[in-house]
Amino acid sequence: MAVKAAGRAASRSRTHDKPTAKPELIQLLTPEGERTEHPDYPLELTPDEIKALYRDLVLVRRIDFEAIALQRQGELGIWASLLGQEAAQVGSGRALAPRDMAFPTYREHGVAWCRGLDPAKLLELYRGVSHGGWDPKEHNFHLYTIVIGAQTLHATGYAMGIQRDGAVGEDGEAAIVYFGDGATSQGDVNEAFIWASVYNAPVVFFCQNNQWAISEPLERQTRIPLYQRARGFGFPGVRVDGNDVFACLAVTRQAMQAAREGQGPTLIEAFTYRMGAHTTTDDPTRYRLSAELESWKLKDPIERVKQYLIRSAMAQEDFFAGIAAEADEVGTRTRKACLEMPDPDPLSMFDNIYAEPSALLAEERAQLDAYLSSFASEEVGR
Amino acid sequence: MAVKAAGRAASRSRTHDKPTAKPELIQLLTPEGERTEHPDYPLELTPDEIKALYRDLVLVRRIDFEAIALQRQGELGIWASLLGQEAAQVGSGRALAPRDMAFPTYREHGVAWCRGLDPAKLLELYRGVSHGGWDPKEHNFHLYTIVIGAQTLHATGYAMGIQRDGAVGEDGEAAIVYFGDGATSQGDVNEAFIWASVYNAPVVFFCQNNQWAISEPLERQTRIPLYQRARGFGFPGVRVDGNDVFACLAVTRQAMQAAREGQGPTLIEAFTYRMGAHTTTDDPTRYRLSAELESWKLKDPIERVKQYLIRSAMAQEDFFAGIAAEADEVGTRTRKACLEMPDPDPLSMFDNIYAEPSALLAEERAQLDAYLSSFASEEVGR
Amino acid sequence: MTDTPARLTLSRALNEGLRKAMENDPKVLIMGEDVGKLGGVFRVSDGLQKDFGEDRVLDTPLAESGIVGTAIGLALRGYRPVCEIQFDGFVFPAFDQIVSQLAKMAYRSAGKLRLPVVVRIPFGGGIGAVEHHSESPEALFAHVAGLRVVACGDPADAYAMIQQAINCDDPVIFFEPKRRYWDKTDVDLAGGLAAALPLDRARTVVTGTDVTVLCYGPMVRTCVEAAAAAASEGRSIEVIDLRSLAPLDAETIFASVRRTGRCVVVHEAPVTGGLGAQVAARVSQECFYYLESPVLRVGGYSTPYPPSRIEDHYLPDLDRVLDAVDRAFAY
Amino acid sequence: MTDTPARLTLSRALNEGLRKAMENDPKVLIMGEDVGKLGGVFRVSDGLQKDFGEDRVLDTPLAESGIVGTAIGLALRGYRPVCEIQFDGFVFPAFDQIVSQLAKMAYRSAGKLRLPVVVRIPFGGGIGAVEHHSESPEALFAHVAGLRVVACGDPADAYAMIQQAINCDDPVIFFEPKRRYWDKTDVDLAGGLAAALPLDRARTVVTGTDVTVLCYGPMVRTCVEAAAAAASEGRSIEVIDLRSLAPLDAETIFASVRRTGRCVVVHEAPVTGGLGAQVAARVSQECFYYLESPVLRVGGYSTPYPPSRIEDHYLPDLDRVLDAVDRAFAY
Ligand SMILES: Cc1ncc(C[n+]2csc(CCOP(=O)(O)OP(=O)(O)O)c2C)c(N)n1
Ligand SMILES: Cc1ncc(C[n+]2csc(CCOP(=O)(O)OP(=O)(O)O)c2C)c(N)n1
Ligand SMILES: [Mg+2]
Ligand SMILES: [Mg+2]
Repeated sequence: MAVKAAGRAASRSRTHDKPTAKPELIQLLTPEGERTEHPDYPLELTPDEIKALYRDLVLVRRIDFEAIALQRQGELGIWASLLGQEAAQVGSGRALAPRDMAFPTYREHGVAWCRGLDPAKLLELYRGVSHGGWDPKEHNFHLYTIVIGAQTLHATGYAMGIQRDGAVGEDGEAAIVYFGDGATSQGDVNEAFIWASVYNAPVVFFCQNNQWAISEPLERQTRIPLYQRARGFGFPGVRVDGNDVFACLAVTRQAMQAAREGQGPTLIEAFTYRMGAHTTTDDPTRYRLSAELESWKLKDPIERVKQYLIRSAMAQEDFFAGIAAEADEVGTRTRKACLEMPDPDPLSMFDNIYAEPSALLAEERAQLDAYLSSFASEEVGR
Repeated sequence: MAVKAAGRAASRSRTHDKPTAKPELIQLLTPEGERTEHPDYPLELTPDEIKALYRDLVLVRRIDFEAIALQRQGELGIWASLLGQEAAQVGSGRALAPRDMAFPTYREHGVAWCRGLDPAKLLELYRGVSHGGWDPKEHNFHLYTIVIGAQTLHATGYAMGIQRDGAVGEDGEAAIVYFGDGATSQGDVNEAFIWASVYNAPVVFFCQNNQWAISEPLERQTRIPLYQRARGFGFPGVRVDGNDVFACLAVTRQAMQAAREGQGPTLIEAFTYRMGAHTTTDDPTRYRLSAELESWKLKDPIERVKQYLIRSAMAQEDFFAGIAAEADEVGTRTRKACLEMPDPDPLSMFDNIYAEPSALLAEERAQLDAYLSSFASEEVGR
Repeated sequence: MTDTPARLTLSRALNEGLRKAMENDPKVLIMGEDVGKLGGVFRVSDGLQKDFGEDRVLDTPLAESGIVGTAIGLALRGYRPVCEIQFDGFVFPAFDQIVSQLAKMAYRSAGKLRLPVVVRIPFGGGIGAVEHHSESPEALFAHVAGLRVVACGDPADAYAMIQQAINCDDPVIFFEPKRRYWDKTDVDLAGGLAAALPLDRARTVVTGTDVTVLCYGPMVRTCVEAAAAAASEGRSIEVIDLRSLAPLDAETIFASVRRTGRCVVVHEAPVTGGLGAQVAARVSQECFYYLESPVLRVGGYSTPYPPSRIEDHYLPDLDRVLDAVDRAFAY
Repeated sequence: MTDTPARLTLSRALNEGLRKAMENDPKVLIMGEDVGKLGGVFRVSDGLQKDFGEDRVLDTPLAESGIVGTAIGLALRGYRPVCEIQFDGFVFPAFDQIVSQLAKMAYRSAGKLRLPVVVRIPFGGGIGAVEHHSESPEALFAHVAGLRVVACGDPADAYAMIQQAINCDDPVIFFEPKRRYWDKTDVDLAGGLAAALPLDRARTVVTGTDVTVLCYGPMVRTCVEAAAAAASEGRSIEVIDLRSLAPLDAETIFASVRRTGRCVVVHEAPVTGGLGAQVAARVSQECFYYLESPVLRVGGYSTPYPPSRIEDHYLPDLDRVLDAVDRAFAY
């Protein structure tokens, strides 16, 4: 029984590109700050709109910078920096309509900013005074999700709710969910792809491929470019320059509109880089070379916008100085808010677990209360 | 900020074929019994080899038939029939080398037969006298796995073991794992695709798409043909006529050889049909039309081989009569073995949970022992 | 659709309860594997897709984490999903979504979010099934703060409890005694929920004076029969159906044990680390001065669920309950 | 590679134990997220990939079910994988593979298959972490037949126990007290395992006469300190490190309680449905006539793990242990 595997071997080697290869990387603004066009992604922005984007980028980096400092000074337990991912987050965040719903991981500080969340709110979780800190309904920005990938199913279910509410159409609603390159390996994320495609749910999967999952490079999660994962589930996948705020805006906007109009899900891979440590407790020197970091510095998401504004004479020094000053203000305000955050009342530990009161929790609460006051009285006693 | 979603909408609609569409369905023997050729899958079989395949097909159907009867008569608690999937199982099963390892679901009776397992062994689980019943190492046929999809990770891990044993190469080893169309929605199965592709593990994913997951049609699991799922993970996927034993043999053989030689995983979608109920407790009339069943009857996996044998004058009546007689023997033997199966000793409940003895289990075992004998003595007492 | 049969099976009672809930609130959805045309493998959702449509009764892809995870998302959008897990042994792929998301979202959001999701799980053995179809994992959920865990024991309770669970703003893990699906009792389909016992209260199903037997789900009938048998021997057993496994109705439990002075806890799940451990630990502490004998636990052995041909020796039955009662009196 | 430091941190002791096991048996593998170059977020596998190569120390894709599921497959092929779950709260995606596959394979195969897989889980709170990084899920595993569940309390035990767990032919869920990773004790790297206490035995760390305090993992140090404080007040506490949570070393536990007549169980996990429930239920039954007060349980409250700024009020500390001891004497 003879078998010829040769031809097969050939076809096999054809089956995939390297995950770090850059096919069809959609870009509208080069690292050097030159505006380019893409036939599928026309984008017209007024100077004010571009300046507004620049402002967003600078401010969220400044907030992130402040948070890192606060952690170093012991005011935060930990912080997950978005350094390097500002364009991906601001570009996608500004593509959302107020009625759309966003589901973040723990790193979407830039998206939070675009949704109008007070930066101080983000610090609560990292300071350890709350597990969430904001009302998701207020800004249609869900709570940070720490368990990798879990939120992709929540977003998909939410999108199925949009369908059931009949809110799909010309001015319909859509959900967007953020996750990382590492998250694409979780069963939940792939199940979300299945649900979203089978129900054609209005959800956009926004994957920030920052090349690393803590210490693991992209190759540990996939052997082909991540945006191609969508092919296996029958919906469009696209790779965008994640350090290009224009491209991220245009691509996300189109995917969101398609979702709102009932064309179903899209996977967007924002090709970017985690410029900092995974979190403030991580030490990247153990696993990656500074050369890589240097090469990405040349692709900085903010610098290219600044160059574009200057070249096109849309902005002068005073503008940049103004933004820098505002950034400092925001940083100071955020710091102040952080330092003023009171620790929670220990007894609040028992609140909000159930909608209806629980006898057991009331009993335990009373126990802790009595226990705490016993010390108080001791103090008094002395 | 204008957006043009039109062009996108177009590209979007191009993104997928219907899951039931039959693109690239590899076939080497038509339902009418005509031999066809496929450039990528040359297959030369001697008359004896073809007769042997026919014998396998008839015998496994007969064993399945007997098991259904045994269940009806209360000798088995339940049975999962392979009716209609004989070619997929015999074709793939005969493509395996003794050194390869197979990981089945609960329906792979035909594969079990090809691996040399005594059919009676399969009944133990369904009769409720054991959870497994055979030694997986004896025939390199793992135990049936009932939790949907779980075994795909086991097979992938096993294949990673093959790599670590240096057993990849010209005469290397590979693993094959069976699962259904419904299983493709489980996170575990997709994680197995990720592990297998990232480590380029020697494992073949053999999906029997029998069109149904109990009462759910394929459309509830995917909107594109299942074999295309592999694209999203960067390894080859192929759809084969699951009712064509020649094609299943050729395609599986090639995928296994590719895996053994270090070319990594392949997803095979065997396009077939579950002719019977999901299990003996299921009532398909509640959810599917008999018309569908009738149309598939015309594609019967056994009849086409018979026609081919007759046309090509490779076999005459006496041969078919002989096989039929042998089938009855096997059926009778299997029934006999089933009826003779003793119930397990109640105390065996405590065996084989841990490699080392456990004081707690010894205590509980003694309790049950004493409890049971207390009745015995009562009996005596009377 | 309201021909009101006097006697209903537990399966049908749940079906009627679901129907009522769906009629009362358009936000109520049913989702799971084979819950549509098939009506679920136990027919609990029989006919509901036909009457309420595919948008409200969803045959989902085959993945439990996906079912619960998307149900959470639907709840965040204002829906009240009722998820069916086909068999007890298949809830584990959804364990992460249940434990880390469903149970914790209200707390995480400091009460700004509520997830009124019900996860229905047919549980327990005694039906001659293959592996993974006879598990009793309730203790695993009762240990997780943020979840309500309940088990119904008869059709009348099932009809009211499933509606109460759906109306509850907290996530509820709803256990259904598989082998009792075809048991029948009278169910008052007309009467509303106002009269029904609250979801978090235990029910004394047999009043007695000598010993308190605590049970739930499939064991309720077993214990009631044991009480009848004991009565004929002049021993008075009080049988309490816990119904709510988390939180426990401590008040009802303690009051009974303080009266009887003896306590036996019965469930199918392995005694080791089972719900009975929590009940016994609390009763032993809270009723210390009243107990004339230690709290005894009757349940499955510390083994995986055995092959069905010997499951009758694994499962607590009338005799083993009475045996435990006898031992309680031997102290 | 054998400069033998007299004093090692618990993290380093585990690292040395893993190294020894890998040197002794080429079939031993380490797999998990960031276990390679990074050496794990707690550095437990520091340097092992460098010395044993990527084939034996695998940085896996980011999915816990995949990690345990493929470990099972590797074990079926004859390997002895040690899986690292990065944090306690992230073991749940792997729960199905652990409960329905890892725990049941030996039983399913009637002993023809054994899965010598170790699942390492850093557990517990007290490190000021965010949600899901301070969980104590041990009771969920102790309820599952087929698993061995152990917790190490100090470096010396950690060094021996991790090797014993790897040598054990049964699956072992190995809990490591996160906040004690940097505690140091002397560890005898030269001495083999022959002298070591068996994996399934408890250890009496402080002998006493008045009350038995049972604990494990991070609470061992807390209870030892409590015993010292109590001693200064003339109260003699016996502290037992359970070490093996399933199976329990009943013999050692009962012997102590029968001597002291009082028992307190301490763990970080919520008291409701926690391991203490199982311990208390058994002790209450087996030591009924010896107990002068009910078995008291000290542990987390029946809430999700709170924000870290108030975790000190949630976690049992020296005072709460002593408070419980006082209550035990108040009966
Ligand atoms: C289920 C689960 N497993 C492990 C972790 C620990 N963990 C936190 S972040 C992280 C890496 C995530 O990488 P990626 O998805 O690429 O997101 P990034 O941090 O790079 O933005 C891991 C393993 C977790 N939070 N959840
Ligand atoms: C995790 C899990 N969920 C649910 C089930 C119940 N169940 C048994 S078979 C089945 C359908 C499987 O369909 P498919 O994968 O197509 O295989 P087939 O039975 O058609 O061969 C379901 C839902 C299960 N066994 N495991
Ligand atoms: Mg990343
Ligand atoms: Mg199928």
